[in-house]
Amino acid sequence: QDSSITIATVNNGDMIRMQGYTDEFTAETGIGVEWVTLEENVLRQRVTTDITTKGGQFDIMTIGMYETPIWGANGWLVPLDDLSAEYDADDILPAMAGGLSHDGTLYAAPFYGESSMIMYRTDLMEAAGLEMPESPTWEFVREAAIAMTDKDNEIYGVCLRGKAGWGENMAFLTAMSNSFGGRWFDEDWRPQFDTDAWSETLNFYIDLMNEAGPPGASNNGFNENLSLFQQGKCGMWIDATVAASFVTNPEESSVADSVGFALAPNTGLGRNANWLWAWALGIPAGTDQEAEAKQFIEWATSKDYIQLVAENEGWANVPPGARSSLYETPEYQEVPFAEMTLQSILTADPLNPAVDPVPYVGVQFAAIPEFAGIATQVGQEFSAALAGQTSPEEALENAQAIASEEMEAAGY
Amino acid sequence: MGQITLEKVTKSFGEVEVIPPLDLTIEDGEFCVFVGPSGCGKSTLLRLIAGLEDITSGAVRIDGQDASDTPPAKRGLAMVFQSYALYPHMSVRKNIAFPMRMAGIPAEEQTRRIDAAAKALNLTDYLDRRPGQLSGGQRQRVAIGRAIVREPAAFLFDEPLSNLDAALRVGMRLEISELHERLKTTMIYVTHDQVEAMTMADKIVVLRAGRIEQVGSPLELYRAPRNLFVAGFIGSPRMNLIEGGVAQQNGAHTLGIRPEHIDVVADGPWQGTVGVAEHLGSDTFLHVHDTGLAEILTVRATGDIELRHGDRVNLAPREDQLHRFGPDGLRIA
Amino acid sequence: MGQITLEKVTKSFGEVEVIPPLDLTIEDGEFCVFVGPSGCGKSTLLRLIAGLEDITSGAVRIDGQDASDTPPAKRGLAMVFQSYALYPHMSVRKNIAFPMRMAGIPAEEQTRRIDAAAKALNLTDYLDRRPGQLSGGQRQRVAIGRAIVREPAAFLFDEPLSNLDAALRVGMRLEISELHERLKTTMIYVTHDQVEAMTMADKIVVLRAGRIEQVGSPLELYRAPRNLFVAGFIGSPRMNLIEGGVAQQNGAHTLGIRPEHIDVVADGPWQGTVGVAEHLGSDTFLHVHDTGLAEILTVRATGDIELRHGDRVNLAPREDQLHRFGPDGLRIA
Amino acid sequence: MARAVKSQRKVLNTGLAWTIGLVIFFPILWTILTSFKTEAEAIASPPIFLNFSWTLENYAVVQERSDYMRFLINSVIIAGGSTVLGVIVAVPAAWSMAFVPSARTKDILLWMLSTKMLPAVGVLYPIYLLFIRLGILDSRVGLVIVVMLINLPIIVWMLYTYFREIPGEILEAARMDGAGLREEILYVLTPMAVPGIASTLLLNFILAWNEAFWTLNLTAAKAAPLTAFIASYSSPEGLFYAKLSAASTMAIAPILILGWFSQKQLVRGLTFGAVK
Amino acid sequence: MATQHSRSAARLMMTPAVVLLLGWMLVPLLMTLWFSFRRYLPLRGGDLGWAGFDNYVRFVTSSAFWPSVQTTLILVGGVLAITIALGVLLALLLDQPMWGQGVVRILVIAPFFVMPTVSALVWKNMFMDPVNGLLAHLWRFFGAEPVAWLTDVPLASIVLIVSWQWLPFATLILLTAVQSLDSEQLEAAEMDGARPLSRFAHIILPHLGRAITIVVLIQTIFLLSIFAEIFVTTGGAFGTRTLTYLIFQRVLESQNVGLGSAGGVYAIILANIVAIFLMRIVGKNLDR
Ligand SMILES: Nc1ncnc2c1ncn2[C@@H]1O[C@H](COP(=O)(O)OP(=O)(O)OP(=O)(O)O)[C@@H](O)[C@H]1O
Ligand SMILES: Nc1ncnc2c1ncn2[C@@H]1O[C@H](COP(=O)(O)OP(=O)(O)OP(=O)(O)O)[C@@H](O)[C@H]1O
Ligand SMILES: [Mg+2]
Ligand SMILES: [Mg+2]
Repeated sequence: QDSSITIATVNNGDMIRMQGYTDEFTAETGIGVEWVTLEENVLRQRVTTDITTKGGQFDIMTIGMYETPIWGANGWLVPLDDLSAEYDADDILPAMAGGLSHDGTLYAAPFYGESSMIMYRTDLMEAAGLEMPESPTWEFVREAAIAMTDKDNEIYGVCLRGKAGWGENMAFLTAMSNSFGGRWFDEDWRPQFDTDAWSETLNFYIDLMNEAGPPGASNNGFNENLSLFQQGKCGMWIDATVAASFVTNPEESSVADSVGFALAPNTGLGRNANWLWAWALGIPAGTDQEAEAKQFIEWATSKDYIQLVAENEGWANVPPGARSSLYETPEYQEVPFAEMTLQSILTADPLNPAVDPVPYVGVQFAAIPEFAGIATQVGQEFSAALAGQTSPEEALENAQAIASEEMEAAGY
Repeated sequence: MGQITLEKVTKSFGEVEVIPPLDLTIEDGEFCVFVGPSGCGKSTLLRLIAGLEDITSGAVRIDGQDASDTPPAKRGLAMVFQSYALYPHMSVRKNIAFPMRMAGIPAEEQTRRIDAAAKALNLTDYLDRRPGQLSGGQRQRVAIGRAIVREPAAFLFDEPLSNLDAALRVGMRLEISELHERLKTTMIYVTHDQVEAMTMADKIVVLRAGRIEQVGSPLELYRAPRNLFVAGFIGSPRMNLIEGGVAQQNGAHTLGIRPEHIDVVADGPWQGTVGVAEHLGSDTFLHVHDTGLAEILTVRATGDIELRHGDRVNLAPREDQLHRFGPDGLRIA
Repeated sequence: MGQITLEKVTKSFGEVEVIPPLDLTIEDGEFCVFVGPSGCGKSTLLRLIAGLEDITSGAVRIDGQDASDTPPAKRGLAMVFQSYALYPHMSVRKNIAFPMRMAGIPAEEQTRRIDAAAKALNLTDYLDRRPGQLSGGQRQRVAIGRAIVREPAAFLFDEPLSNLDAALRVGMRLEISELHERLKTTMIYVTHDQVEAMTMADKIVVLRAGRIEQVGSPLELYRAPRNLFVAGFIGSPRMNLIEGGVAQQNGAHTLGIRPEHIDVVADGPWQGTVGVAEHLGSDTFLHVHDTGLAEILTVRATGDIELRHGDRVNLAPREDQLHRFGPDGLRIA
Repeated sequence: MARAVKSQRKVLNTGLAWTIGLVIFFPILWTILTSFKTEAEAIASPPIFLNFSWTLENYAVVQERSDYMRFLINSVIIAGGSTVLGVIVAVPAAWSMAFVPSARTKDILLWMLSTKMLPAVGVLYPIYLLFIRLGILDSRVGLVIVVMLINLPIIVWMLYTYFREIPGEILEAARMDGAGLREEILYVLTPMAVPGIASTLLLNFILAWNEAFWTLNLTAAKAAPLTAFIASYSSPEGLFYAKLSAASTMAIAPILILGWFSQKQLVRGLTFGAVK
Repeated sequence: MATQHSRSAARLMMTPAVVLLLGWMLVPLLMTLWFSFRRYLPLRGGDLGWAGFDNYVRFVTSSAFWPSVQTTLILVGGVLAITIALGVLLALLLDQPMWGQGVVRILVIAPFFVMPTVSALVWKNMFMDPVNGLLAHLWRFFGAEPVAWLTDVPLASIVLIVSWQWLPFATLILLTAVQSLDSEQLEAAEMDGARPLSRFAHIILPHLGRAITIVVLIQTIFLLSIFAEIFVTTGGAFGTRTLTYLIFQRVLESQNVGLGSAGGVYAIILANIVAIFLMRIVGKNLDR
């Protein structure tokens, strides 16, 4: 092989799967690939350190919707505006392309995209004598959750994220507050945790979890909830659409054949509590392997790659949420969660996430450099409130203080 | 009170019998010294008496009471260890107070006894020092002080002077002897030092491989060693042992004569060449070769004798000081 | 060749002057012993000669050459340490070979010298053992062997026997004396043991607080100590020192008489009560109280004398053995 | 030389010690056991101890996902290299402190130790920038140096306490025997300190092996050791206990085995002069 | 021992170690000091100019600062207390005659070899998980409500995990110290009438003083920089944010290097306060 590129990537299932197909890429192009696989948070720190210091460790970085616009604006990423015709960049779902662009230029190609939705146990729902509407309200969710809960048998009506982190509980809570009419900042960048909308959001969330959530929920993130749901311990779970393929996989899930899907809940204000996220591949500016890196990105996010995975592992396992054409593929339409995934993605709008106007881009985050730091600390406050260590009011007060302090320091 | 009796005491470590059945009585107030070559069981015997080791069979009696199963603390004995075993983190005062503290003796009484002991042992100025800041002799005294305040029935000493230098040893030896004079408490004292044994003991017990070879006063042992082992062991420099013709003429298998009982004379029965002559001023030790009696004959001459390496000498043994031993090594009476 | 001269040598550790200016010559082939109380600077002096410490001022000459700045390895001296300082990870053979290896002596020559030394020191059977597997005396010999093979200009010994037990010490003392007889190499020997000093030395240097109190042959020191310090230091048991009336009658401020020069007689000029009587068999040491002369008068009687604690004795000093000292502590000739 | 212990006492001791030992060891044992289970068995309720179908599949999966050998080799090189280099630098320093002590020796020793108190995260950016400048990011050389520097104070201290137990007379004897400084250290000091040096090597090998901050942050693909390997398992999608266990077992097995085989030396070295 | 020659040789031979460590200390320290006075925000393009003491003021006035100092001290103190208390007991136990002493020692020593990340992962997922964790199973087996360890008692849980890792170290050092106790001293105490508890309090514990100091010193150095255990388990939530972790959040999560550097300087100051305090004791104990 003539050359070799180094790719930093996150350790989730689709990415790991892609590593398995690297040999095909190498065989095709003669370009070797070195993988650096890291857990999401570690990955984010590693690549951020590297890109800000121009360390040049990686030729491709796996980044998300949060980083891409910021980095793109700083000129740290190679613009992906010259991708080949057969790659068909226009096929990328507009919501995804929008979130991964700055000033209309695409800076990272989505490998897969996700929104969030309700996954629920049809059998439990039936037993409770309820029927899940296509687009339920939070009130319904609460009612159903309480009805399904059977703590003696370790069945909890609803599993929600509680673990602190801007990509963990704050992703969920921000999306939820959107549906309650809340937002992170008003047009003057003033934090909004002192508003009624946030107060309602947090109180509703905590009450719901106390009544119908699993124990220790404040430490549950995506993984913990996934495994609870797979073990049949959750009635409903509102989380990333990618989870659908895991909970419906009979090899991993004990409830694979009784899972239903619905849009994330709302309060009738016109916004659903769903987010929008993509894991995308970007090229740091200054790499001396730019051409090779582009080649890889075109391969990994192409229609052909989807085809390749579909052939080998079945349609349910292809990376979802990135391309419109996937949802037009008849075979894929057979997949039970395909339709609901697409709908969820389509209802999220990064530019107008909340009921009221906002000065930032992003559904469950605000694409500004300070956000991750603030949101993680706020997330810790909310997580503590969920654990019962502080009251929701205190938590909101602290959150407001933290956010104001940081925003002021950052010069907004 | 402090009469200690061992009755058919044995001790085995696993398979190895270190002490074969052994009987011994130490009278109240006696100063009894255990001597013997290294590994003969001196320390073991002492520790059996102290209760620091369990006896395998037999009985240890203290003042007639069977103490075989009494724990060490209850036997009313005090021990002074070879390493002194002072508590390094406590001041001298605390060290001495420790046994009384453990016994719950009231504070004033403690102070009284400590002061008395310190005075007796010349330690008054050092009461607030740590053992690490004391010289060897002073540490020794602290260890004794710690033993005294308990007013024990008997003192057990395990080679207490062997860590001291020669000069200090002489001083401490006298101090312990005087202590015994004063307290009249039973003392059992382990040493491998000739001079200590001879000068301090009322009674010496010579041990070999756990067996008692001879028990007696120092002079009994010096004058009439029961066998060759004791003969060789007691007295310094060692007794000269002569085999062969001369011995037979004297009706013995082995003939013993101490260096101090051979005189350098103008004309004597034995002749030889001086090897090394050690002039101490007060005495002269001659190592005489080529006597035809033994490889080297050691002779002690009082005062300073002008003899050098290579000189020929005539020697005369004092006939009344000859020791005769049979082929079995036992003294011929 | 090995004449060693110290010229106005001083040594200070920081502020403390341990050796004030000191002059001393040790002749080639001489056996010179340094004695003195602990901390008087014996070891320091030896280490200055060895080059293990820098002298503060003055000069060390070896065979007339100024060696003050020569590193220890280059001075051509060999040292035997108190702890022997054998290399524990090397066999006896390697230990002995080490200095030759450092000097780059060819292998056959090394072997030859090792074998010779081993033979001389009775070590042939132990050449392949490690020091840890040897007894104290054997280790001592290895240390000497290591020193011999270098064929040094002089040997330096720092209390080489103090770690051995009494019996072994006597043997090793003889061996070192014989070695000196044989090699005729200069030897400087530090000890605090009376007997070693007296028996081994050609010349004794008595030190006190870094100063030389007297230099002379053992018997010179024994017979005519220059001052009270030397008088008290040389001889064992110590010389009795008497002040007051009796001393004045003899024309002295202090009168000295050695224990072995006082006789127990039926009727003598001095009387006293026996305190402790130490019966060694060969000798008896009497510690006599209440003589009105000194607190305790020590008396050595040859042989065994039947005297006990509390007995009254009459004593007679040998008039020709009295030592007279003036008020400044110096001997009155 | 205590009295013969009553065997009843010994039984009690044995029982107690084994119980405690097993409790302490249990998390590791459980991890190893879990690594041979299927995912379903791993989270079975109630938990299964031994009667499960032993499988090596998790190891296969982990190996397929990440090339274990590459990480292992990097770990060995970084831990080994930094330790050996550290000892080479530390021996002369420890010699000086132990045998030519000055008034400041203890201060220097404690100062060295205090350099370990610098919070690593606080200096990540400076060091990262420095590494970029020097071009040693993601290189074994760079990591060997950093890890060596991190452990150097500990190495110096350990060697120092070891050397202090060696009587100075022996080195003086060597000097009298004509050895120069080099020979003194090479032929006398070092061989005598072999047990000490061995345990120093061991302890620092372990510390270096487990060093997770710099080895993770200064490497990418080429020099990444096992700490980076395990970082990719901390939270995959779904809780794959069995695979996590397999990866954990693979990460700790080499050092665990090394540690067990050499625990005697290690224990001797772990005193830091605590025993005088 | 010391001649002029050997003293200069000593100085020379100290040099590499001292220079290396000095460099390792000074270069990052100076850079950190420099950054701490700058508005250094990597995501906003890097160094944005002089900040004066802003970063310092902001770091201490932030509501997270004092709690994090407190958490740090509790964590370090808690782990020290547990490892030393249990370490002493375990050392005494292991010193007793028993069957299979070697194997028990191996079992006890094992956690020391486990990487912090691995041990945190294992504890978190396989033991402390309130649903699938083994401890939850155990609690349920005894009919108790499982504890959500990392939520309900987060700091204690982390102390437990870290103590588990460091107990072997403390035990081993203390064990060698116990073994070095002169048995004659214990026998003397026995003759003096001291019962086992008194012997422990008056003889053994004082003898262990030096070893305990060294355990405290070395462990403190490592404990002050505990990171992986927190990162993996709680991510700093629920009051488990130590000073180190707070700095980590400032530098890597908020990407504010200036602020983080100021925090680093504070951490160095704190570490040095602890160190001076420790070294006072250690220095005294080392001289003994
Ligand atoms: N705890 C033990 N286990 C096994 N053997 C022992 C034990 N203690 C002593 N021995 C053995 O018992 C014998 C007597 O030992 P002891 O210590 O009593 O001798 P000793 O006369 O005091 O010697 P030394 O003069 O060297 O002190 C020796 O052979 C020794 O090896
Ligand atoms: N390195 C040193 N630093 C400071 N003082 C020292 C040093 N070495 C020795 N001394 C001091 O120098 C004096 C002489 O010591 P030296 O060791 O020469 O005595 P010594 O006559 O050999 O004593 P001993 O018979 O106890 O061996 C002592 O007071 C000692 O404390
Ligand atoms: Mg003994
Ligand atoms: Mg000396």
